[in-house]
Amino acid sequence: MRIHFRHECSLVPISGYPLRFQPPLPVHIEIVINDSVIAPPSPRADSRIGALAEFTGTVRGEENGIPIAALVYEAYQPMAEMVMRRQLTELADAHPCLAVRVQHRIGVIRVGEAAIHISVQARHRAEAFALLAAFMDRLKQDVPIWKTDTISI
Amino acid sequence: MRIHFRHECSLVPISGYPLRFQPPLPVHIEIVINDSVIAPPSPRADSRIGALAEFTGTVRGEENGIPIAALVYEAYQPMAEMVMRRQLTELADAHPCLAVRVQHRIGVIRVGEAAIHISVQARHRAEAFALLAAFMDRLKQDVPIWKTDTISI
Amino acid sequence: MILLYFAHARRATGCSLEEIPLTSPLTVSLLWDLLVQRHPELAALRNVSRLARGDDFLPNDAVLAPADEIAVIPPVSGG
Amino acid sequence: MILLYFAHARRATGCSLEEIPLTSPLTVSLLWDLLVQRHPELAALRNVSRLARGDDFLPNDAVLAPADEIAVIPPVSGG
Repeated sequence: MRIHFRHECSLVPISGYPLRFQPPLPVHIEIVINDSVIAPPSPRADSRIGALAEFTGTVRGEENGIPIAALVYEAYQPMAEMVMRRQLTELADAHPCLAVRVQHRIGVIRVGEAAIHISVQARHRAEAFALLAAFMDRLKQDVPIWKTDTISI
Repeated sequence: MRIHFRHECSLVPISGYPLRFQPPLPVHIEIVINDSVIAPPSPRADSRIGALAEFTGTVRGEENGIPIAALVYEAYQPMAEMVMRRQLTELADAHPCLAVRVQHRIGVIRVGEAAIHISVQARHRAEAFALLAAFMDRLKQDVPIWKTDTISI
Repeated sequence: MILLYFAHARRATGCSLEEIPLTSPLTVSLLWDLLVQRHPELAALRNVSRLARGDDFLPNDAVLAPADEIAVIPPVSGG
Repeated sequence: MILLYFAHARRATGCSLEEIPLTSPLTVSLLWDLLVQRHPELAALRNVSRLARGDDFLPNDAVLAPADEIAVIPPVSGG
């Protein structure tokens, strides 16, 4: 994180924090798991934000080399939401971002349609990219969501 | 890149390429530099695509700690386009992606508005993230675009 | 104890929820033994799956109470 | 030779394009000497800026032809 000091800042900041220690930023987390078609959300307006990193995962036209028409996703919904929230909170300690929104679709998702959309807003791109990539890795390890079925053409 | 072999694939592929050598994928590159408000483009439909990674860079409310109303961007447009195209072509060798679109706005850009939008489509997220992050680094080194002025509040 | 089965575990057991009457606490390992006894098709999933209570994955020596709600979590594949 | 000045270089020279009559080829280093002589305000930019022909940044020993169009590229800050 680059820290820009305002020109008028004094050596004893008003907030009471030592000059070089900044309290962790509260990250705004929003998680949606449902069977709706994913539409990218409007990003939050916040003049501190300089970077928006997004990932959309779409269903590919083949699974293990076999052409498919759709995949079926299933979630253990309350646990999936709680695990994602915990992962994001932990990751935001290392990569201080301002807002994260995750939408994961479940049910039948056809080829070309989005199964997941993640948006990360931060002051600078480095922390947005880092959190986004790390979250996708953790999601694929520990979030109870499954591709349960393949619907063939 | 994970390679899924079709079940019926033989040891001598029809294309004539040795089994483990794949020709580089042609990456579709689109670059726009103008003074229009940036609207995220509709992604290309292609059933090979499983990942869309996007970055939007917005103007922050302060520059070097001073509150601002807007920034002014300038480009050496033909060179900027050619350099970006070369960078993307080179990066796509290392990170085989299917399509990249870059829109960089110039002129007066107000706080909260986007100065740049990049979208990268690929089979899998790893190469999309890698190309996107590496391209942003190279853009900030070698693409002739400048923040020339700050417009104060 | 309430057992929740998801994805491949639901297929293996043929149900998404079952109640198993228990009178005393038991470890995760012992619960797996019991589950595989009831549903032999779970045997193949045991080594790759995890049990969870709330939003926590449980280590093999965790102790479960008879009133717990436990989820059987096969390898995940979201995203 | 056509010189194109961008951003801080345009501010330093007060113009975005100028034509400098040349009769023989010269290196990037010599062109910089000549430019700083014409526009002393460019001196501060010389060490941080690059010259480009087409879409190529030029090394100091590159040789430029009198008919070239050369851009003066101060440190970039796009994105």
